[in-house]
Amino acid sequence: MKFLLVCGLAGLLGLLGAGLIGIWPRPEFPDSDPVAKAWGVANAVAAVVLGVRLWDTIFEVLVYVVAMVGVRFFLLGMRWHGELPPVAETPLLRRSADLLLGPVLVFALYLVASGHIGPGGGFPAGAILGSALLLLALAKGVERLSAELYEPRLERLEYVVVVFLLFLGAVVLILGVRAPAAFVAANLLVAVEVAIGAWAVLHRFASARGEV
Amino acid sequence: MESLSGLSLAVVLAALGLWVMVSRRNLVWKLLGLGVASGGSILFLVALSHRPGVRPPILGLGPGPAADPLPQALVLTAIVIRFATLALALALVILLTEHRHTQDSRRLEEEE
Amino acid sequence: MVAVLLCVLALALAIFALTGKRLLWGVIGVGAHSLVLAGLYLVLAAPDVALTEAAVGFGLVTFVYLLALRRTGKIVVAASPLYPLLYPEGAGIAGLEWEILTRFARWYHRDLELIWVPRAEIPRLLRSGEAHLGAGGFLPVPEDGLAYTKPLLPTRLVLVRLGEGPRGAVAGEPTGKHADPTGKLFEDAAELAHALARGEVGEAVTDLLRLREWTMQDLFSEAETQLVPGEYGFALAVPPQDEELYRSLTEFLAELEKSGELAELLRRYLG
Amino acid sequence: MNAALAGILAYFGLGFLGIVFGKGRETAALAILAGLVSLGLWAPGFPEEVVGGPPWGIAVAGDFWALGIWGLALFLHAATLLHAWPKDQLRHALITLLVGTCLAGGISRDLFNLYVVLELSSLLSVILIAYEGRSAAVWAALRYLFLAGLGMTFYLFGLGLVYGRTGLLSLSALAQVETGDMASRIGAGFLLAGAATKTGVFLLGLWLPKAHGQAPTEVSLLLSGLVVKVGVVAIARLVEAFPLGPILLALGILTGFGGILYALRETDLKTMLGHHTVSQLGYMLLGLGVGAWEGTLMYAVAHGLFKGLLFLSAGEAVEKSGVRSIAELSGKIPRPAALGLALGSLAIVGLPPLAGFAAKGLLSLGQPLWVKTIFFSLSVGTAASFAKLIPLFRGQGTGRFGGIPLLDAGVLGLGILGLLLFPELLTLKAWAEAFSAAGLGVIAYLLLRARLPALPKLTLDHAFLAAVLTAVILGSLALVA
Repeated sequence: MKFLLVCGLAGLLGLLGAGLIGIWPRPEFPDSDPVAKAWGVANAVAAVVLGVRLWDTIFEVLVYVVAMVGVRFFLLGMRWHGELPPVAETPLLRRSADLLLGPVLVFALYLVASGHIGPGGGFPAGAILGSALLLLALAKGVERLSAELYEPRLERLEYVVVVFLLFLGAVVLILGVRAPAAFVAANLLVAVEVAIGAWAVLHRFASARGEV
Repeated sequence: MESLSGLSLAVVLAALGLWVMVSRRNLVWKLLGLGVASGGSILFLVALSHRPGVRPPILGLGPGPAADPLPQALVLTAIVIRFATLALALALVILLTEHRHTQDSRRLEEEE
Repeated sequence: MVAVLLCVLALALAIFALTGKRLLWGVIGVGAHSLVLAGLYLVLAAPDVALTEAAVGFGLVTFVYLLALRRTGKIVVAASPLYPLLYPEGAGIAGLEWEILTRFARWYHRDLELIWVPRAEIPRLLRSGEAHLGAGGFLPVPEDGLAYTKPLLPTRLVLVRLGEGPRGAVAGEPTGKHADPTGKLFEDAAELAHALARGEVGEAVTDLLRLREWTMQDLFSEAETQLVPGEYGFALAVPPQDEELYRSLTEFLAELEKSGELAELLRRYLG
Repeated sequence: MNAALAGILAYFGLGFLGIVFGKGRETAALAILAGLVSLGLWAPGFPEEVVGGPPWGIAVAGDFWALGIWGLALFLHAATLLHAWPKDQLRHALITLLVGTCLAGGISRDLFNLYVVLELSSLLSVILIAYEGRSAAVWAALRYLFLAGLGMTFYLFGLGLVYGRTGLLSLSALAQVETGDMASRIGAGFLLAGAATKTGVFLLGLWLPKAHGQAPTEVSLLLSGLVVKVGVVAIARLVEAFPLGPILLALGILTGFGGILYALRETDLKTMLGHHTVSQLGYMLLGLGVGAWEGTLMYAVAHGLFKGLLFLSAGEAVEKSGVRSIAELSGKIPRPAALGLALGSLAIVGLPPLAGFAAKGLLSLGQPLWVKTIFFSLSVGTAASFAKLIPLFRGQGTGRFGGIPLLDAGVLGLGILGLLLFPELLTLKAWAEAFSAAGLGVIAYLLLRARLPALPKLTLDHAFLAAVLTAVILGSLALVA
């Protein structure tokens, strides 16, 4: 078994290496600036992700949401039973989380708002926001925070956001609307979507254990 | 140079990840191996978008031609998909450990 | 140049993470590896990808792993009680082996669940996969096909003679071999003590710790005792198919012994 | 194009609205309606267009593959909805999303879009397979997820090689440029390996039998009937763009006979049907390998119908009686399910006038003798492995009909339609061949029953290893062929 595995991996390395040597000479890169200009944004990657290939991005968001639906569904009702290990509630941790939350929020909003002119966009913004929520949960205790952020309502909001995004996709792809406002809107929707999803999955994983 | 080293690292990472995926028996280790291997494929695409002397594909960010934005856009999608798959797989692993009390793939295979 | 350095660093981190033994270090190593990759993407003129990789590939992935690790399973220990190695105390459990097991579970990122079963049941539970560890004054029997750790505590077998009658022993333990063919086998030491007290058996084979327990409870104070030749030792039992658990356990015990913590525990529980 | 895109978006939107309002059933019915309207609007097909515009947009086309997938998807979704009507709402919503994904896969002609569609379909399938939470099903789903991850790594490397060399992602553009160099060939091999792993081709995707066998009834129907076909269409698109024909021929023979070998020994009814899906995949790959496009499409649609019927009936029988093994099931099957099993088995063996006969006839029409021989021996093997189901064809008592009659009608109707459209199938020779294959198969089963060799167990590690080795072999073959 080991021998076959070594053979297989050596073959893989050899084949991919041969392929690597074979990719030269490579074709010229098409000029990305006209495309970015045609969509009215400065960041060509954003123009591709949220404009030219929005069709792919819709599927990407669907993959994300569907995975989160699955995580929620499978971990539902799986609570930690038995003695909970005590969590040391240190004032330092709580204070620092409170202090950190503001700047993180501002940074995430900045990424959303500037995603079409610079690096950023909805996905990293949402992920950062979700992680920040978990940080807050670490400091406050998961159960307390999830009582404040009532989950079924959040979950429903997440799906409604997806429906909005699908609608936006129809407007951009079928009606052919090209405007920077569409990019900001898409980034915002994606960020909300990813943040809720990240918070939900982290929270599920955490409360399946009982306490972070 | 940068591009070539990235491409070769990507291939090596794929082999390393697959090695771990096949030879380790614990499911979480297998997931880690898969993560490294698919990270290799992502690095492969990013390295393809690079060429000596390019600038990031953002208007007004330095001189020279822009890097190829298409692979970068594809990779954004691939990264998110990788995370989604991982989260679902870990949820299933947790569910399975709850039922069967083991994460050893061979024992999961045996007890049926 | 920076790119080459980052590549080497990323490769080294990946190798470090994936060849280690502890899952926690693997997860942290892979996280660091993704962070280095994010730096590499920045060098490769892909700031968007770098940001996403750092936020999703490094941040969320590591978080999810760390949270899942705490939940990915528990070790089920099948044991029979023996003071002072492993015994119920109030609603909880205490003892030398319990200390070792809880430390091991923390080290191995698992929760611990203990089920009390008769001694003779333990090998079956281990083989069927219903339990992962056998403990509680477990004397190894090399022929039963389980894997054992190094003995935690050496002991000897003793023959306790109270009067006339057949010789009794515990089924599945090495003491069983010293019961003569007409002897009786019992499920665990408590039953054996009962039978001896009621006179169902005239003599019993047991080990020094159980004899001590009986003496402390003032049972059989008039009995004659006689050491049986041969060296024995209490150990932890692991099913033969679970190589990974066995490796981790022996490695953990070696660490415990090297740091002197094991000696400290032995002193605390056995004086 | 816009009608198709709107139809797909409506499918997804209705699926999520079903989750939000807890009315998955009703929105699924609406989605089928929307799909039908959309199909009616673009029905004869539309030429290739680029969503999002050049240079980097996503190519979609309403060709005959898309037409076949859409028709099959809507029909099977209707049957599923009918059958699973009393099941809970979230399941219906997830099934709606899965069908929507398959619709999108049907029209896609872009390498990366196919990747995303395949990922979405496998995530949804995983959730649906593990839906009931039995540990055997969860383990089957997890195996699928692992192997799908492996396959997608291959796919991305292949995509990188092809894109790095040519700078193209659109399959029809790739078909027009020269792809004979080393990087494109190896890349095409890895693309094929990735798609084949996802689809469940033998030795690459060994997850398939267990996953299809353990899934809930209506989910196995959709997985075997529809999701596998999307993989086949993806492979077909790859074959159109790259010179992969001979490789597919070899892969098809391996898959066809490998699936039959495992099916012969299998004792669990649903898992055996899963092995059979693998062997039927072999037919389709062979068809793609020899370039019989219409025959392959016909076979894909027909297989979707009769395998859907088989899984529905088998699932009904297993649910009703609570046992899974073929030997224990005899005499415990309600009449509608037994009739469905019988009809489906006769169709899969290829007896006229059912859908299987027309599809098999169309596949081997005008092919050289050696291809016909392979098809004939595959038919014999299929008959041999289905011979052990004969005791199950006698039903006991009444049971639920669910979606079974709809699929019964589909299998019969497509068969008759095929015979009417292709009168060349109405020859005595073709009919004699079909019956002799079935007869030979039953005889072979009776002779071989006692002396079947033991086969290696398909554990996860073996599956990984087999997938890596086969991918390397595929890559090398693509390089030298």
